[in-house]
Amino acid sequence: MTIVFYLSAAVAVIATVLVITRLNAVHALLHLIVSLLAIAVIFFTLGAPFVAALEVIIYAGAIMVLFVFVIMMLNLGPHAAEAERRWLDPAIWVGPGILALILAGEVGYLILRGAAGTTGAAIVGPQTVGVSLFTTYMLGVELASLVLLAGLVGAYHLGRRRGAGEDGEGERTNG
Amino acid sequence: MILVLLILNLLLGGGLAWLAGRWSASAARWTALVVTLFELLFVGLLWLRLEPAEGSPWLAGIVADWIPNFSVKLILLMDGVSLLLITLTAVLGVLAVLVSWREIQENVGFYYFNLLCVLAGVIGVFTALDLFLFYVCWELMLIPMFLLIANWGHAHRKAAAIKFFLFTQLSGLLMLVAILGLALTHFQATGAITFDYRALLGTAPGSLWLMLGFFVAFAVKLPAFPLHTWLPDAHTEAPTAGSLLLAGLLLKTGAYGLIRFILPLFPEAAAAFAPIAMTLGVIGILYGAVLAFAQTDFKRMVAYTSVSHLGFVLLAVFAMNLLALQGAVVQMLAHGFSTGALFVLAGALQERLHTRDLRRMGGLWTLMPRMGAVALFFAMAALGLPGLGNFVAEFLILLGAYRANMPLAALAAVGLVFATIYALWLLQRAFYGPVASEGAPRDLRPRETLIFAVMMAALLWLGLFPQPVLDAAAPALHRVPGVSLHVGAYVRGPRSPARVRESAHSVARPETAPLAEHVRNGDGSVWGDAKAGRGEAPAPWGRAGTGTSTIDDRRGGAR
Amino acid sequence: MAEVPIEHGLLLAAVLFLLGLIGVMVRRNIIFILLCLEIMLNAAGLAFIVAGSRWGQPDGQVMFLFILTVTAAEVSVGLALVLHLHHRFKTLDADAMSGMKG
Amino acid sequence: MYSLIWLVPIVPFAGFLLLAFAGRYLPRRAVAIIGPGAVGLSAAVMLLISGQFLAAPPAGYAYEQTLWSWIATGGLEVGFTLYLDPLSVVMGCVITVVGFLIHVYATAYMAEDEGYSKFFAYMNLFVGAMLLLVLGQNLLVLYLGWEGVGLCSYLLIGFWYKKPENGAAAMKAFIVTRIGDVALLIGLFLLVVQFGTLDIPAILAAAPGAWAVGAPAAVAAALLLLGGAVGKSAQLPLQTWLPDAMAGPTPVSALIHAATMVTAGVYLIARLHALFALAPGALLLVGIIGAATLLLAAFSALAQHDLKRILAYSTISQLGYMFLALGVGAWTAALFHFMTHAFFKALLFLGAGAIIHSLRDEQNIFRMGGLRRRLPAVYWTFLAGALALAAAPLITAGFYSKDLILFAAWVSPVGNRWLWGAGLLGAFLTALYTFRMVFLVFHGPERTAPHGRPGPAMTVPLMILALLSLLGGFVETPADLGGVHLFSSFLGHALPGLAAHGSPALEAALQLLSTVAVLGGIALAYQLYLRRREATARWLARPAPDAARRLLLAGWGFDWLYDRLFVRPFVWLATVNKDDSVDAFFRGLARASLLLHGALSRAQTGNLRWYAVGFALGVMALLAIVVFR
Repeated sequence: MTIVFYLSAAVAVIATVLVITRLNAVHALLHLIVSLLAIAVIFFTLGAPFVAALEVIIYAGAIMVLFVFVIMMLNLGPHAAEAERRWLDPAIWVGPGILALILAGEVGYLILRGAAGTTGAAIVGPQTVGVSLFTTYMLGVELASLVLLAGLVGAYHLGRRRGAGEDGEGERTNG
Repeated sequence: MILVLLILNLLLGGGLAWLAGRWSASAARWTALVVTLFELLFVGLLWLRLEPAEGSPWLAGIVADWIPNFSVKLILLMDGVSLLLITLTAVLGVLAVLVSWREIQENVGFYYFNLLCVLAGVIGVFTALDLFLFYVCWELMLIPMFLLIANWGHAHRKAAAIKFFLFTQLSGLLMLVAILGLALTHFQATGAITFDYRALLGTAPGSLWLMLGFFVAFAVKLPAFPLHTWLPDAHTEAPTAGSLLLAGLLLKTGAYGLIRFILPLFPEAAAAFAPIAMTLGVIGILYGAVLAFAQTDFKRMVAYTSVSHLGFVLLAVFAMNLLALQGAVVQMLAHGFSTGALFVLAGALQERLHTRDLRRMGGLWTLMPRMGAVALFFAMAALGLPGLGNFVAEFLILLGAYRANMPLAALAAVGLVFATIYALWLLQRAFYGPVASEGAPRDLRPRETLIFAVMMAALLWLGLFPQPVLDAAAPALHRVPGVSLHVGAYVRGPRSPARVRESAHSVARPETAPLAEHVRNGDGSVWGDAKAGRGEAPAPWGRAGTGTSTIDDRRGGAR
Repeated sequence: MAEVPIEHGLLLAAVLFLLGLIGVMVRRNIIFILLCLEIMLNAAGLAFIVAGSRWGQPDGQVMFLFILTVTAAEVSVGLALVLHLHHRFKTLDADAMSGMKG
Repeated sequence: MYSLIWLVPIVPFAGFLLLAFAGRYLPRRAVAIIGPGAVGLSAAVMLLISGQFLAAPPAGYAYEQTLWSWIATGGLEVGFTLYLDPLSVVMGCVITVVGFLIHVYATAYMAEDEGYSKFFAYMNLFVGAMLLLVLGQNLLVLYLGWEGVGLCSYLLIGFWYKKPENGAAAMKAFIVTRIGDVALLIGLFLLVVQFGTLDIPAILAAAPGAWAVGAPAAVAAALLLLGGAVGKSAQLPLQTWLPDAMAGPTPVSALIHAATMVTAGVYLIARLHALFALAPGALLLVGIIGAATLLLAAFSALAQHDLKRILAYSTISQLGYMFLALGVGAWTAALFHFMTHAFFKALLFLGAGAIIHSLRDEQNIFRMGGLRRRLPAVYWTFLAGALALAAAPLITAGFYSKDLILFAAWVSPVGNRWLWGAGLLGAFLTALYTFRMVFLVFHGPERTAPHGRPGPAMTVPLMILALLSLLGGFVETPADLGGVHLFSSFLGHALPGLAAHGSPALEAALQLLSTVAVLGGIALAYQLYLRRREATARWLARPAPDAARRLLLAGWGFDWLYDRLFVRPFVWLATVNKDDSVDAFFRGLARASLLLHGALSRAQTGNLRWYAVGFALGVMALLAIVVFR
């Protein structure tokens, strides 16, 4: 099982690197799904089957589908990929890369200095999680529901169409 | 109770004037006038019903709980110095209402509301002896003043108002920090939180930093030399009544604070700081006078004379002897009238000539002889002509300062020459010479004549019969610790045996009594504030370290 | 069960997080920025799961659930904003939308 | 009777108040009655009181009246107290009597001026203040009067305020005297701190016990008081204001700048003689200042062409004589000269005023001439005054007073030959410039025709003053000329007499010398300005004498020097710093925060990715703190 962890980790990292370097949004999305699936496997190996399932269902399923919808609605054509190529000048990677390296060094130092022990001591199943969720974290759950409600209302408000003329114009430009 | 009445009268009267202003402008004016006249009446009653309790400097007062959770109390107490300043406030309040009669035509009700709020805040400052309440009143007078300048001022009023606000507000915050620091020190020493002035006496007599917190706030208000620069702008842009209140009252709160708080709360730190403060005072005297000479704007010039005159007060407070403090009190009153009158004069000239630029004036005596005579009178007051109030003040201050520090007093006396120069230069440019402006401006109106007559009478009275003022202030000033009472190194002359008797104690006994004493109000009821008494709180001396124990020894010895 | 050192799990989370951060800093397309944010949030969730797994407690998973809800809400609002902005600016370039500069 | 003393200063004050508030609405005739009337009433009361003082002097030759307690605090008690002793009696009588005569004169002189009531209001205020000065029992009341007369001097010099140069002269007078006043004030502080009181009798009584002769404190006190006296009495180095003060109306020059106010310094030193007696160094300085001033001013008077300026320099010079007398300890001689000087100098100024009046404001003596026949009354009175000023022997008051001073300078233990020599040279110069003036104005050909003759309101005071100038000296004559000592024995109750006495032979010899000097001066003036006038003018036109003449005309260049040394630096300093350099700091603070605001607001680009970078940098920094702590 340990080997599965490291394999999945390698897949996740490679897929993620591909996500941030793709020019086409749909390609990037597909790589992200691969990455999320790999992480779901990792969750499973770490003894968290419940969240592994959620990762696949909600993340890779629902949320990514939402992205797909939006990308399709925006109807991005080949000129979008062309624009991406123009924007992604190789020089632009240098600064963030250095920054990320420094951060990685710091975080790595902190992680390697302090922690100890191994993972995957036991499987923590959905039942345990559910009990914890609806007893200890009851208030958190309620708040999360509120957040979701707010997200719903906000998304509805923002996504509401404000008249056909404006909308049609937008489509013509994109098409 | 009457002190609460004094403040409430102004606050409620201000609200009433605001309401009346919605109906008609003149209703607001008359309301404000009636309110201030009532205030004057109350103050008159206060003078008549003075019944000082035995051994207590407090003439009237009230002590009540306000915010018990933080031991904040409503303590309003009045001693002789407060009484004199409250009287000044009441008189100038009436005059300020009269001065604004024609000048203010917009939003009259709200204007008078602000005016009366300033007065209420000033009276609060002059009486509040809970430091927290004092701070509240300090802010209460600041904000309406800011509004007065920002709304009814001249061309650059916004910038001037903001400058005024920033200076006073920042320094006020420093004072708040110092107040909290003082209360904390007291808490660490005794375990009790209190903001009661009387309890905090002797808490940190040597704390230079806490003293500086207070000092900066008062020095800005005063204004003392390097912190004076808000004053010319604020004065120049404020409406006439604003300048009158600013010069007559708000600056006095700084001087009052020095006498009321710095010296009694921090006698040792003040003594250590005295050479610097006196030097600042002298620099202020000379610097203000030189700058006043250079100005071309009438109001700006008068503002710098204020800097010069209040430098005398700073010098006096830190000279730390009775003569100088008496002089400071008289100077506060006399400056309120003389400089206030010059501002009113500037306002009257601006109304007639539509300019404050001295270069565009000239020969006004020919056009307005009565106004010329008035200007002459107040210019003479400003240069300290004997027979007028400013002379008595400056004489006593310089005499006291001479005892404390001879070279500084001599330098300060040079300020009198400079004062002569700017005062005469003002007359020369504005009133003498050939007529420079066209048109025939009207001479003083009856209303203006009344205003100036009151101020002239007050100055003459202060100059020729200052004794009631000195007597009223004396009991309070006697209690300022560290203040030496006597004037000369030795006394001779058979003329006054009383003098010899007095000279036996050349240094005032620092008062511990006011802490434990009872406060009596007008109708004879007695409040005791036993917790505040140091007699029942012996702890502070034990813990406060060597610095305080020496002063304790000294007090014991003097007793 | 995979008995890996906890450091390795956390390092993986860190690497993913930083990759997401690089993406946010580099990409100009808002959709990509949103995708990278997803990566970062997911990496944070991973760190929680790793830690929860170390102690065999459900709390890490609970936290992941909360992150999940937040992500869901964020994505819905974010994507609605993307649509809105695309209508408004006719582009997805984040640099073009600098109306709030000081 | 003595209890009426408060009326003496109060009546002029009442006149001032009446004229100041109601003068505008009163007819001129009423003003002409109220103004001189108030002073006249005051003079009458003063004379009555003086009569009683002579007849039945109060105990100890001093009377005090406390009107009210002025300031009493911190061990200092100052009453509003009046004090009557021989010194104040003499001063008070001279002030009120001469003041009254000048007031009467002014009713005619100022008749056509628009500020008629204002003029008399100021004049009454002046007389009141001057009386307070001399009647004050303590130094604070004295100081009140001292500043009060300074104010009136300022107001009256600038009386014709529409001409800016008059205002400037008034300012100059006030400011220069105020410099002296500040020294006096500091001297007061020193006395208070030393003695705990400002009462003059108490100080005089206490000083010899407290201070040894020559004690530093005594010298310091004397020098500070001298500073005040020098300013008020226009002595070196503060003499520059007096010639300019002639911008005022002529009665003002007569009353304030000749007869009364400028002698306040003499009064002050005489009043506090005990302090000066304790400070021999300061006393010597008084004598030197007097001698130097009298010579410098006399030379300057020689070169003036403005009639009033000649008299002004002559006043400075005569005040120098008084200081010389004080400097040698001859207090009585100084007071005697003060009295005679008040008579003859007031007379000369009033006579000059009459001339100027009839010549329609012509003041240049070189455009006058031959007025002897056209204005006989003025001529004869003026001549009496001129003789008194020149100290013509035997018949004039000036001779007796000046002779007393010269004699004292020779014989006094603190006097010396140099001071006497200066006085003698001064006497010669005085005679020279006085008769230069007389010959140029009244003799020779007529240059400007006078308009009308002065009326009785002007000539009667002139005649009275002429009589006083001639006869006023007989109250005190030298031993060889009758030996009358009325004046000095009266003042002896207040001022100690001169210790030394010379032999009658010495006295006669000194008188002879001064007589020669005076007559020589008059004869030289006759030669130079009447007989050989053209030759003198030609000689004066040569470069060297002309340069000297211009230096003297400008009063030895003191104005120029002070302008460079004090006035310009002060004005420069003030102008440079007009916008308050301290405020520059606060303005800089405001500008700095604006700059910071600009920088920070530029950091807010509105660019999402930059914010992310900033976020990353922040995390990096925080982590770095954790890592490297």
